[in-house]
Amino acid sequence: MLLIDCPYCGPRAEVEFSYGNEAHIARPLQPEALDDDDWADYLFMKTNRKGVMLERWVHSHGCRRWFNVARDTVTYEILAVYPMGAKPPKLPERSYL
Amino acid sequence: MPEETLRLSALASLGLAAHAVAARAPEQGIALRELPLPALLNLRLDPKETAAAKAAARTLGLLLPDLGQAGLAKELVAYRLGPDEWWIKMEGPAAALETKLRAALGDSHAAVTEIGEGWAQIEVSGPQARSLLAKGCPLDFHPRAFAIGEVKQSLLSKADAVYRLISDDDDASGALFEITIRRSFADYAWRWLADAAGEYGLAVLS
Amino acid sequence: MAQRFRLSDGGLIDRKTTLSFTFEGRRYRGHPGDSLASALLANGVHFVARSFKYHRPRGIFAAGAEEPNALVQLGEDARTEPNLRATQIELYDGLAANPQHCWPSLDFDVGGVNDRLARFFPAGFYYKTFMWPASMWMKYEAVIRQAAGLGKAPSEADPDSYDKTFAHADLLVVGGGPAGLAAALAAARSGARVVLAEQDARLGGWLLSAAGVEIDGQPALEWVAAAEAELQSLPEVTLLKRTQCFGVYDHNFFALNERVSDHLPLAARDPRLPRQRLWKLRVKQAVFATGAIERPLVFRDNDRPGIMLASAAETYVRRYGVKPGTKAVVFTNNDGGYGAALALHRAGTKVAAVVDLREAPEGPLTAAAQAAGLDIFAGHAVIGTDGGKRIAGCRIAPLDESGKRAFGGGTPLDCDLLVSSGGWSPTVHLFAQAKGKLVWDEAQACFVPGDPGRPEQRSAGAANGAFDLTTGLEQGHAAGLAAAAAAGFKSKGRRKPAPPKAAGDGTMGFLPARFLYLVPSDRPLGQGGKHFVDLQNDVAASDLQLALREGYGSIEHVKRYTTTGMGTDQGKTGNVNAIGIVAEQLGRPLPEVGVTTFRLPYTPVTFGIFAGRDVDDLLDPVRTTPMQTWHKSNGAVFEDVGQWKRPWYFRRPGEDMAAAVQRECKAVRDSLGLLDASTLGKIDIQGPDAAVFLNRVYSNAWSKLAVGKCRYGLMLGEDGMVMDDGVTARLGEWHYLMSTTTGNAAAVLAHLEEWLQTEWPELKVYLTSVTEQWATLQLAGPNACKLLSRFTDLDLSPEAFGFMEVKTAEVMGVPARIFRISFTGELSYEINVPASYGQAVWEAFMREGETYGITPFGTETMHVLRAEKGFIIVGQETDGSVTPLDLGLEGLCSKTKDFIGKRSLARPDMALPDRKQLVGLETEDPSEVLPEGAQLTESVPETPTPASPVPIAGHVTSSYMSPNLGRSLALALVKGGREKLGQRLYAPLADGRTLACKIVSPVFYDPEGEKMRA
Amino acid sequence: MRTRYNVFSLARNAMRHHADWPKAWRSPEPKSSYDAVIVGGGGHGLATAYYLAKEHKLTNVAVLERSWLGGGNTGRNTTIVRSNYLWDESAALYEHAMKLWEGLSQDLNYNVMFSQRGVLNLAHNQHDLREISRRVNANRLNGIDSEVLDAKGVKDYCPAIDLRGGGRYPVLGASLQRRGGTARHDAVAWGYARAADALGVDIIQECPVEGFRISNGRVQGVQTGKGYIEARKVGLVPAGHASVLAERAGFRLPVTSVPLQALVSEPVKPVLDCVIMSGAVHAYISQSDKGELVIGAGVDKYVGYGQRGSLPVTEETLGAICELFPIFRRMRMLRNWGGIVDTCPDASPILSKTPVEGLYINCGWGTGGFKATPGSGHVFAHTIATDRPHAINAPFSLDRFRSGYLIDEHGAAAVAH
Repeated sequence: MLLIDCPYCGPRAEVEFSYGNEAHIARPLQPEALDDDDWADYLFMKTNRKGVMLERWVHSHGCRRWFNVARDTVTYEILAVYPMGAKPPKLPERSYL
Repeated sequence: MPEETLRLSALASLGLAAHAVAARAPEQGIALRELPLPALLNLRLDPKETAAAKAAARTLGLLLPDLGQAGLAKELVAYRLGPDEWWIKMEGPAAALETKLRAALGDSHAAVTEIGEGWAQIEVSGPQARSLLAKGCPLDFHPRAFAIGEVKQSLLSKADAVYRLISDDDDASGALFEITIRRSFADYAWRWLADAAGEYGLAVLS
Repeated sequence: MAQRFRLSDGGLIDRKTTLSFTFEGRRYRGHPGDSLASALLANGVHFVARSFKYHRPRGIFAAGAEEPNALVQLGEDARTEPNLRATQIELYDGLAANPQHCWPSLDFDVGGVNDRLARFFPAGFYYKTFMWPASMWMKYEAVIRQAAGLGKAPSEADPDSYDKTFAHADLLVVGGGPAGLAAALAAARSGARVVLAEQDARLGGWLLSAAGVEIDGQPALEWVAAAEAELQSLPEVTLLKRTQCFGVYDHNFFALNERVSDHLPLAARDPRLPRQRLWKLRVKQAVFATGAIERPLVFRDNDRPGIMLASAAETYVRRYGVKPGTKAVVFTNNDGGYGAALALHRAGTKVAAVVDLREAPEGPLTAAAQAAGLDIFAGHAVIGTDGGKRIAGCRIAPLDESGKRAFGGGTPLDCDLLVSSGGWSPTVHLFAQAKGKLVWDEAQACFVPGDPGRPEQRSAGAANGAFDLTTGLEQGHAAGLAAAAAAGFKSKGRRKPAPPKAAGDGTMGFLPARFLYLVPSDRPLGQGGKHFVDLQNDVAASDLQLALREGYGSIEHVKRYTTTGMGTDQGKTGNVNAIGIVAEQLGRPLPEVGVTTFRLPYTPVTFGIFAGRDVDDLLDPVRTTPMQTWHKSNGAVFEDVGQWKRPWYFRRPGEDMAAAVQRECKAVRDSLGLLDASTLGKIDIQGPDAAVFLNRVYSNAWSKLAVGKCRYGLMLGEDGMVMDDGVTARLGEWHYLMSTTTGNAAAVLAHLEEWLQTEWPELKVYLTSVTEQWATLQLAGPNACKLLSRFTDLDLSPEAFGFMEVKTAEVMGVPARIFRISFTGELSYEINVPASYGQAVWEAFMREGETYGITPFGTETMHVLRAEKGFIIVGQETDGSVTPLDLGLEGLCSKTKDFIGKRSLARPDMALPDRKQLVGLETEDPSEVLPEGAQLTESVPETPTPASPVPIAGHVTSSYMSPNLGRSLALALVKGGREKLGQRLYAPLADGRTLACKIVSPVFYDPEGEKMRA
Repeated sequence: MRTRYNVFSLARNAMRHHADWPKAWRSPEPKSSYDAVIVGGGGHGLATAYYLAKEHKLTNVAVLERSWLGGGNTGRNTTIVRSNYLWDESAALYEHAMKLWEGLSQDLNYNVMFSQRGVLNLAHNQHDLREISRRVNANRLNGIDSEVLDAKGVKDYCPAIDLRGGGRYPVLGASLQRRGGTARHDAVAWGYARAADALGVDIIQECPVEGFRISNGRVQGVQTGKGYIEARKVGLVPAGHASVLAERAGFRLPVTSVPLQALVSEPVKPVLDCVIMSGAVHAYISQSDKGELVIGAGVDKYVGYGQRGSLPVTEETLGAICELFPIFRRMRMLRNWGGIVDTCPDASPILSKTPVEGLYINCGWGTGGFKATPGSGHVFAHTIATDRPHAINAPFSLDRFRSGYLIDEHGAAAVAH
């Protein structure tokens, strides 16, 4: 069970959190201006990174705040935690086949 | 005002009074007590909006506590639950304070909501209180990790719960926690705690 | 019966107390401190089990968790437990164990015929046959299934209880042997919170069966006792005996299984205590001091009862005071094996020979054995054994230099015990579970921890390949200090603490050795006799070779094809031998062949501890409303809606469900009903941007809703599918109250918070759940207004309080919010009162409402009434694949603003004419009720169960008998349905009937809404 | 050249101490060029190669496996086979597979131990009952055997179950597909491998694909750990690693790869003679021929390529098993493992052409791909061979995420009202 460092409450057990998949996908400002391919890309397509993934979590059984996490999806090591709206920190590239 | 006697607590159906005692026997490791129906206000504001924060603090008569802390003032306790969220617990009805807070906050972006009816509070005390809570909650209750006056939200098995450590004596009386549970989960939480306390010996306090 | 093989002194058993137990119904005696295995051996019982495949007689092979053979069925009736290792069962008075996997008895087992046919059952034989005729497979399979399995599952519900707990510490030390004790002491003295977990009932590890070992100048066991006492005295140390750390999870999270009561006689078990406990432990640091497991030598017919590991024999002599045989042959490839020879010799067992693969045996124990005058056969091997239900003898022969060939047919030796030692394998399971890299230690021929997967996890002692005691203690001590320091605890005192010091003969590890994974015999492999590698699953070296011959070349393929290492012991003694044999056969270096993946648990773990007390009525919270007590005492039958219990209908004496629902439906339409709607989600929305927010999350428009007004809202996912619906009221300038469906209350709040926090943080809106703040009483029916007026001063006239309006008022003096909204189609008020008053107000309504025949009604009646109105229920008319257009609700999709899901509705396939659309259905026979879930066709299929697909036109989502309409009605989703009003459809049912029906409008009752607006 | 497996060859070889069995498949070095390359040597990939060779006479084919064949989800799943899916499109796909399962051992001459012991999906509340009725009715019209059992019927079919389930989630009924059951997972991979190899397919293990050579929008070949291999048709069957390969080919997929775990108990004598699945309490269970209870757990809900599950999921799953089967509370977990499952937003797979010409993808099976193995391989082979989807897999295109024609098999939506 992961130990996730909530930026507000500190390190807490994974069972207190819910997952929000990939971070930094902005909703198009004018959805109707998008063609079907671009809309499908926004709506469904995922990076699904094997390596360091920038993703969103919410402390659903704690402070109920959303935040971003940089996590290695192979080792599950958490490399950084940062608030919503913040830019991701510089992180080492990790590549797995 | 309507009559208090019309009110039913969330645990009324358990009939706890029938086997409640005044004090825990020494061989019992745990005491549980249903606390009176809480009067609670939910206060939302961004503490960076200093005017609003100051107005709220003035009205409440305390400095808004930091995350994970409870702040005490005359006749009320403020629990910080999130970066922009507090609970205010008080004796007696919350409506008057709600009105005062709203007035003080004026047009600031803030929200004040009465929520006490939706929650129930259970007091867990005794030398085994920490061991008992650890069975259902992933928080670390060790005195090095959870100090008097701290407030943490987490789980009690499958229910959301807010934990506050009120006192912690080294002698045989042990720690005393207040646990706040959603009303419809209170019956479950009580039965869960009572079952888990079985191996320590359980007293139900009046 | 006398314990004929019990030594008169020595060991850690209490000879003053005698315990009585049974095995296969026969009564035996043992002592406290015995395992079931040691007690059986003390009584001369070696033959205790039958093997999985060939049903060969098997004996006690090991003395601990690695035991492959001696599996027994412990206990009886509801408390029976299959497949327990006799070597780990602590003996208690009254223990009853039975052999398993044999019939009619252990001694005479019909399954033993398999052994005679073994040549037809090589690895994987079942893949090659039982295919003809195809129809017979299930019959063959039934026989195979009956022959497989080991013990029997209980056939009654488990009467015991289980516990689980979270725990936290700075350091977990796994293993209470010398290295683990040194680690725990070093760390605990610094003040760190330490958990020490030991699988055994006693601390000490291999010291419990060691001879002539001193630590810090004390006899080893006295040092252990002192260490235990010190650890007990430290307040931040948790000592967990009988506790197996079985799993390593991410982020330093560990799972441990504590056996709390299993070791006690039934009558002595405290009913308040759980049987076992799961510890879910989060630590900052961990030390694995898990010791090592001895490997047997793989020689021909190496599986007979009376053949065991050398270290096991030593343990039985020294720890348990048991002589495991009268005449022993010791077969070893290393110096350590001589420890067993010496122990047996001193216990009075005649050591007929020490057969040593090494050409020139040497080492401290070898020297001691030589000094003791034991017969040593250097450069020799055991090339075969004799005996049936007990080994009777063996043959030994010299080997050539390569070790691949034995000279001659061998010299026979009589014996009733044969012990072997082929080297040691560090118990690296936890390290490997944690993704640590194993490296091959060529000198010691074993996998040892290399690069750790996680720097916070250290290995020490034998688990780390350090087999000599001095190094083990040093490593444990250093690991404990380092772990404590990393967790923020410096050692106290000015002097650098020193590790415990060891002295004595038995402290030097097991080298030197000559490693040989397959001991040759006088016949080619697989041609007579078997070299067993996996004793439990009857996998022989010839099976491994067959797998390779057939191209199953990866070690994982070998494992799966032959099942080696897949038994309940997971190959603890056999796996490295298997890898060695495969490597030799492939001509590749052993580390290149590699290990199979180490998976948790280290040893099998009882299901019950994972559930803990979260079973039966604590499985899942039961959520009830403030009026629950009233419902229960007034005939309510409940329906599960998520975690909630909602009154489904209220049964009067003599009524069935249909009658009750008909009565309730009539009452609401004709006079007055009362529904508990407290479970509907309620979200308080405050802030200057609340209206903007609602505009984005609902498909319909909210800008113009006036204060005091209510509006129905439809909420979509971004994929355009209907997600939820409900009425939202504007309570103030910046203040709204949203209602949600019961099942989606939490999901909707989470959805709203997600958008607010992650996408629109600039919006000034706060959301607060007030679902449970309020009890919601819905008064519905023509007399609703009349009753309500008795409780409030509020002007309820239609002019003062119109449809879709909200008012704040006192009801019975209780502050309330009253919503004039309707889901039933009747005049209706939803009265919200603070939850604690809910039941009092409900009871008052019921009392006063008698005048109008007020009738409490449940969800079923609510469903019928709303279906008459054609109102949808999210989750019934919708299933995550239904759009507002499908429901005919395009009017609720704003053309002028963007909202979540809007763009998705414009995708090309959203407007396909054959999408399923909401319609009403009327059966041709008005008394027939279509079953919900019935599928619809446009023509009558030849049979209700056609052999090939019949086009499906749609399905019935809701269907009821309506007492108000005097006929049945149904809602359905039908392909292109709105264009097909009047068309006939058919519902072919499983019972053979086909019901005909007609597509109609989904609104059956009061289409203009006059009643609810009245 | 190939020894047929049957009781006679077994007996004959027994007399020769099994010394003469030929290899089940060769271990060739890759050629520099193939007509088609299949990336991924699991069940679906091997089946694809087999049907390419058998049905489309495309035998100059290589299967490239990064590790050992059958070592991915094929070797880790709980082996349940059923075809009782809700939507017509899914029903057609899984029933196509079911029909192939029914003759697979004979077709492959390898006993895959397909055992039609029946699959029950339990209903614990009114909503479940409604959904079961809907699905069973749809199944029957789609030519799939399917029936509704009441609670007593469930108990008769599965005596080990406790209908009260501790009282919290009593069993109210179930759907039953009698033709459903289990198969021996490893045997499926090995059987297809042996049969494909016999038809000339090269199975190349330890051969990771590192990239693609694409020019003018068309695939030319694949770069592998064993060098460049030319191929004008490349079928990707990479399961959990679909996104990783798609990224290297320059397109994106709507899949999320999450850890799924499963576990087995120690083996016991027969006690459970059918497959039990419960969505409400999240568990599925059967008993293997060896006697182990085979239990499928839920997924961890985050992207994870770690091939391991977390403890809370195990707790939830075994909690559910203890509830449905109080007699199993004393049984013991022998082994717990994890795999990587690639899930689609609509819980249906992708069997499709891709934006790259000549490159085809088969992925998104989520937790349920094993049951589809023969059907998936069969229609995917058709897609690769003809450059056109088979009628059965046409709806399972990548394009559906653009057009909105999703096939939402999440089953029951959240319970509302």
